[in-house]
Amino acid sequence: MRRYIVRRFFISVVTVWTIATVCFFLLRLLPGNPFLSTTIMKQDMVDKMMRYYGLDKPLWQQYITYMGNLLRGDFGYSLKYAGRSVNYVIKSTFPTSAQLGMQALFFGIPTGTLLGIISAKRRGKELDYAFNALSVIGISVPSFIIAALLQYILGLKLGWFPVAQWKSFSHTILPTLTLSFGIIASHCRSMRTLMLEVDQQDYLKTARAKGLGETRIVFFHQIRNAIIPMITGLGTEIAGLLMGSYVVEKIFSIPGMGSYFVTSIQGLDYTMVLGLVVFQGTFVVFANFLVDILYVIVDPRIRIS
Amino acid sequence: MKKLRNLLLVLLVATLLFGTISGCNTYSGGSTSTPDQSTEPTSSGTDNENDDNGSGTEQPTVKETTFTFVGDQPNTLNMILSVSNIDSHIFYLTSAMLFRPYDGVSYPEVCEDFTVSEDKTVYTYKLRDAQYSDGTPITAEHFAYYLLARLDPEMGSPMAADLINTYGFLNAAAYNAGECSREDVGIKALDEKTLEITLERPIATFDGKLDIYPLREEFVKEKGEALGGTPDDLEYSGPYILKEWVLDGYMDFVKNPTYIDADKSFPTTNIRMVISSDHNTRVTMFENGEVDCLMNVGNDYLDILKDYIEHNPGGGHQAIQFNRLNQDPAKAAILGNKNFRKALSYALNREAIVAATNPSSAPLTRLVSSNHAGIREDSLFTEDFTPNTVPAAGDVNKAKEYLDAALQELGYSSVSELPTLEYLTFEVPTYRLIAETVIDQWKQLLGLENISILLLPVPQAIQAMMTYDYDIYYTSLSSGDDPIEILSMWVTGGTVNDITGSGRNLFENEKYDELVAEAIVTFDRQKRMELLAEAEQIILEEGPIEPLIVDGIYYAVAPYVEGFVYSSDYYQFNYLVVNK
Amino acid sequence: MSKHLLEVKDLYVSFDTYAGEVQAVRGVDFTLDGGETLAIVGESGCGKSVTVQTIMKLNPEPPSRIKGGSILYRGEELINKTNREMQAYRGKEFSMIFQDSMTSLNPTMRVGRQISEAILKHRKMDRKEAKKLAVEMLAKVGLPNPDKCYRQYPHTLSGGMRQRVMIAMALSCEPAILLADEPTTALDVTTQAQILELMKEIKERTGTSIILITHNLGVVSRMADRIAIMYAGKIVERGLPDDIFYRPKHPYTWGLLGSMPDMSLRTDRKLTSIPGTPPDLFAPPEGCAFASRCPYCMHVCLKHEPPVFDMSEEHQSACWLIDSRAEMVVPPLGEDKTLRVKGRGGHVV
Amino acid sequence: MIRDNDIKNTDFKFIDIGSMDTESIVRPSTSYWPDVWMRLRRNRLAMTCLTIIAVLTLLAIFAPILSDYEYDATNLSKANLPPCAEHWFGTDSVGRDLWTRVWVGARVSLMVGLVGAIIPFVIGTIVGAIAGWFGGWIDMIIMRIIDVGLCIPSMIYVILIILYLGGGAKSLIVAMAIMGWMGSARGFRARVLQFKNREFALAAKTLGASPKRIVFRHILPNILGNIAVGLASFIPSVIFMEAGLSFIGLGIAPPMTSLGQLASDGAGKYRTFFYQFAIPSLVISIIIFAFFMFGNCLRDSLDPKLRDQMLINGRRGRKDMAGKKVSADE
Repeated sequence: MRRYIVRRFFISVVTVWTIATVCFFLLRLLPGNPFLSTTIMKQDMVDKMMRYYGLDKPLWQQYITYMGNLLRGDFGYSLKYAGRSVNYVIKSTFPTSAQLGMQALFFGIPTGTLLGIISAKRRGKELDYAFNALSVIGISVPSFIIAALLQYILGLKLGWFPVAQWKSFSHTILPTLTLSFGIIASHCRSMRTLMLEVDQQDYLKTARAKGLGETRIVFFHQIRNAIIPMITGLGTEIAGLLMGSYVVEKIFSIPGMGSYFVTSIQGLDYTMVLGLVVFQGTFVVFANFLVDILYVIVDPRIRIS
Repeated sequence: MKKLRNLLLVLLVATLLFGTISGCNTYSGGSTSTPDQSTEPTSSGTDNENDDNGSGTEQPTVKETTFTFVGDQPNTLNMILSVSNIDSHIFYLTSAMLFRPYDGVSYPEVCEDFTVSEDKTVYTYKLRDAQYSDGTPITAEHFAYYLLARLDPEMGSPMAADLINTYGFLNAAAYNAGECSREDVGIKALDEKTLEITLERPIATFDGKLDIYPLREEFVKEKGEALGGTPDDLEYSGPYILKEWVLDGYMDFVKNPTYIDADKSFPTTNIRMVISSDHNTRVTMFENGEVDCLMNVGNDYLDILKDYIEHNPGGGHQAIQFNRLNQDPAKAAILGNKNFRKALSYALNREAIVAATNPSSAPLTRLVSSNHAGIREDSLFTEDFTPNTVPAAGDVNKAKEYLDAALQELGYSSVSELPTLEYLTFEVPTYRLIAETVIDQWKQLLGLENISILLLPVPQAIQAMMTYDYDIYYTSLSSGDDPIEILSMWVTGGTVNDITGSGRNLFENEKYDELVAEAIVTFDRQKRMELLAEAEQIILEEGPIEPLIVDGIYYAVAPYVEGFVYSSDYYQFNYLVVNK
Repeated sequence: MSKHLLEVKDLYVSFDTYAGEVQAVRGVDFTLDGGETLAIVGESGCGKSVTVQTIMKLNPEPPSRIKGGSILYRGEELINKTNREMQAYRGKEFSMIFQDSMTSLNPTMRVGRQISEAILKHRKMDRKEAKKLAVEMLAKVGLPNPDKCYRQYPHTLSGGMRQRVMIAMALSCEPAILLADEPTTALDVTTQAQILELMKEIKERTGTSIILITHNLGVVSRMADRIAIMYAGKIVERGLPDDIFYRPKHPYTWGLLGSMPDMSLRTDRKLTSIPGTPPDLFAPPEGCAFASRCPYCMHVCLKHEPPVFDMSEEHQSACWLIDSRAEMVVPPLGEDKTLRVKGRGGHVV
Repeated sequence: MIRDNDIKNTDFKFIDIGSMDTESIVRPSTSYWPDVWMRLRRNRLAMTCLTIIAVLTLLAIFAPILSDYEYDATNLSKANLPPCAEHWFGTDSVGRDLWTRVWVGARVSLMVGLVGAIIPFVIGTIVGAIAGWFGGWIDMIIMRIIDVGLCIPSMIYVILIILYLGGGAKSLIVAMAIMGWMGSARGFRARVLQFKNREFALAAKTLGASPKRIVFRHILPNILGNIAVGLASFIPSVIFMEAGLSFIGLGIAPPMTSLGQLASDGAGKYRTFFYQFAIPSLVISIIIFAFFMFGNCLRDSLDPKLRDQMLINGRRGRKDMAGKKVSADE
């Protein structure tokens, strides 16, 4: 177990380093530079700024200085917004995105799993049809449409929840609903499939032969075995959600990290993009790492080969 | 082994819990200090009002009022590297100024008075006593450093060229090129209270009222790269102190008692700028009364807020630029052909296009836009002089004539023989809509089939433009404060004409250059305007660009707000009162 | 009050599948008394597992359907009991052992806990006592150091050990009847013998009656007090071991006996096999189900189902050969076999 | 009870066993794929989805041709008209007929969806098979490449592609290919691993079959079912991705448009001109819904174990076995 953890840890670190390197050089392939804007269009103005930020040095030298700072955990300063350090941006926007992501996860996953179980148990009856249709709708409607509809109906027309901004818990409800719509849908579908697969296993028949109650059989035997494959996708899903979603943050104007991913790439803000990508990369890689550990804990059959 | 597993389990649960706990107070900072529903008359923000950092004097109990509005988040508050007027909106609130412009007129603030030499090249300013929020007095050295820092080649400020062109301080260009030291530049602090500015040559349009800010060199050195990043990386000498800045969330300002004219102006004690990138969210907040003013109302929502919105015309100019220096000789010939340009321009019904694609803007058929002063201070340049140019509604028959003339000159028998031209523009929704409409109008009216559209993010689009790697480019130029600023862009070697400074000009016309050069040094207003009008007529005829649209902005103000003045450069809340 | 512990009368069970109705059990009758072992023998697919599982109502209701008949346990009718009511019986009155112990144990739950689970449900004990009893049961079934075994996961145990766990689990609540559905088929011969010995020993000790389902006559000869031969959803012959092994009346029984390897036989004798395969119960044939494979098939066998003839109080068989009008047949069981029988004079039940 | 007199003595004559056909198989046995198709045809929900897809595809192909408006013909005098007799879906802010634009957009979305799903799917399948089958360091490297690839924001690829290939549908498809293959490779590898050490694969190996043969002749047919289902669910997710890109502003180059582009343009207008938002959103959601639902039904009819459970929903299953009772089970 320990040897596996150390090996996996090493692989994760290498992966994050590769992500940073690939992204660093990939960005430089994009023509143009972060300083070009409608007000700065003169070449010598741009060259001066390049020199100030050290972008005129040879690429490999920039790479080494960047990697040096990265090891110290310093993501450097944004090129487009002078004075705004990437660390500061992450520190102030990540908690918001994380909270929204967490709320969506804690609401979405249990609900989705529960619906999946119910629709598997009530197989073929109306409830099963209903949840099935709901889960397929949940996946097939793009999130900006769901967001707009929720905002229009629940926010504006009925006025139950504030339409936008991020001021109190009631402000988080509509964005959380939008995000968790997709989560509920996908988890309901996959849980239903898994429950049906486990349904045909023999140990359920043994459990019934022991005279156990139906609820006990479902919870202790069926769900416990069905939930295991669900864990694999959890890592990337959690990591993805915590990084914030551009769509929800734009429509509900939430000061999250999602929008920074898009605007920084469109604006070629090298340090910002790299900082966000490395931060997300680390999160994803270690989320997967934790998920593998969780896998071992939950499923005794998996001995680390 | 079992112990290890339990440890891991605990670790995992901890990270999950930590995620939620650390997350759940992200907005607590926000909600405590802001009145949720600002329907309450006074700001009941729990933060105690008078804990201004460092001010010794006991603040007189003034009526607590809060002004909440939706504005654009500044790119940076680093005065040296700041580029766009979005940032100057904030500097206007946080920093004192030599001359503070309000509603189109510059009033002296830190400057008591100033004298000008006969040859109008030396300007000497006397300063009043003013101080930063931490008590240190503002000296002439600070104002001098503000200008010198922006010219300093090491500080990487992109605005150096702009300063040199507009004001032409003595040896400024040389200093910026690193050929001389700071002392030689015509910006000196003779003593604590006097500032002397020397120009290389007299400039007619410079009235001496510099709207510059004080900047302390040791503060800049101390902050280094972090300058202007967060509220505590900023000097406060202006009417307000930036108390809190949540990225993409809001900016809270509180009145600065140590400001020089604190008692005379800026009556509102608290200002909250809400940042929201989605127009629909902004409008809904305005309707719910959560905000008192929207600095920019989206085109789709104009009729929803029709009884609150007002229009401000002074935005940037959008024009179609033809690349005469195209690598492909055939295309260069076409794009350089005057009749072809005129055909394309006359075919467009600017009024209809603006009404459909961007109602907050206005049709533009000339280079000088409507809000520039004309012969007299109060008359408009556009009213004094009307060049003969394309009618706003377009003229299809003339367009066809021009086209036939162009085809004839270029030796093509029909439109379909023309090579495919690429229309390059920014990846902005309104620009995309305009591009699609313009292309289709040319197709319908002129039969011009083969034009393709290339949408690129801003940096890539400008990079392509700067390397002359385009055919038709939908450009956006700043409209400046004076006709001379716009026309001097197109002088041979001008900032836009010869974009890379490599000597390749899109538009070379000696007559035009002479007229503009002469206008710059002509102090007689009437004469200067006539020269400029003549120059504008020339470029409208021969120029490589066809003006299309002048950007405008609709802003919305709640009825209970008085003394609101809109400015595209500054948040002029000097006499703004919120009596809700 | 019927004197039998368990009485199954005229049981009909069928499955609704996409292709139509499969009549798995077509009228089965048998009885079971206290402390007695009844062996049900038959090829796979003859409905023996379905019968036994129907006693405990383990077949999920929608596909399977009890069309008729009655199951009396201590005189009490079980047919129309609901699932919830049956839960009280399962594990307590009857318990079951399955064939493949690998898939019949919950892979993510410790073995001991799966046993104490049943104990907690049926017997008024707290957790600690249940654990103690579970460990005791593991010891009783002969598992080495039961304490350690209590905390093991199923996949860490061998086939034989897992089967012992199943038995421990089944007997933990001292059920009246143990239903063993081919308990030893998946095991190798040596483990098989140990398990059978264990079951026999437990039967003597606790007096539990056992219904043993198998397709292996060798297992039956050692364990069974009474034997029932099933074919295509019906019992074609039943009786005491001596009746079946020495005086079989049904050609199918002859076939089964013929195909059983026997140490005592000379090696040159060829084993007889029964040609063909059991009929698909999707469309059961009209007459005798075995007719298509029976070497002594007569016209009547194709048209009418053979009634049950009583050879003796315990020994019955359903085959037209026993009818007086049929020709007398010598069972093909080889000269040296002492099973020479002359069938004659049975009367129609 | 059988009365004695029914049976005549002659009935007791032996019949020669040879003449009997003992081996007749009674149940209608069908080979795998026709069986799947037979069940799918009976599943009414699957058929409705197929018809929806067919109708939408036909509309996407023929509606713009039959319509008397060009998709990019602006008519500034008739801007923002609500759906009326002349313009069935109304007009957009510059007077273009939305009926034509929606169906031209559907054409693009479907094309990008179909082609943009098949290419990465095929690449993913091959790479997944290689990674799954050979395992060891090949597998490790491929998986790490995918880990890295998925972490790089897809926007960078898209901008790069738009720059070097222009903004047309072609570059969108290439973008989808780059972003898509990694996901399907990972999924497919898991499938291959699942089947790799199953008995029949080992048996084939013992008979000396080459790895390629085992993967493509033994494992692939088994996984073909999952592949079909995976593809049916991958197409809508590609349409999804294209809508997302349009929302960020990296959608298809103008003047062409796609459903995603129309919907995201409309998103800003849902308060003023709701129809400009509602109609494209509805159409794109229906297309994605139809594909996903079809994927579901396909998965049901492929899984043999599910075949018998199809009728779990009620006693009268046998009589009306044709689709009515069959639910869209997993």
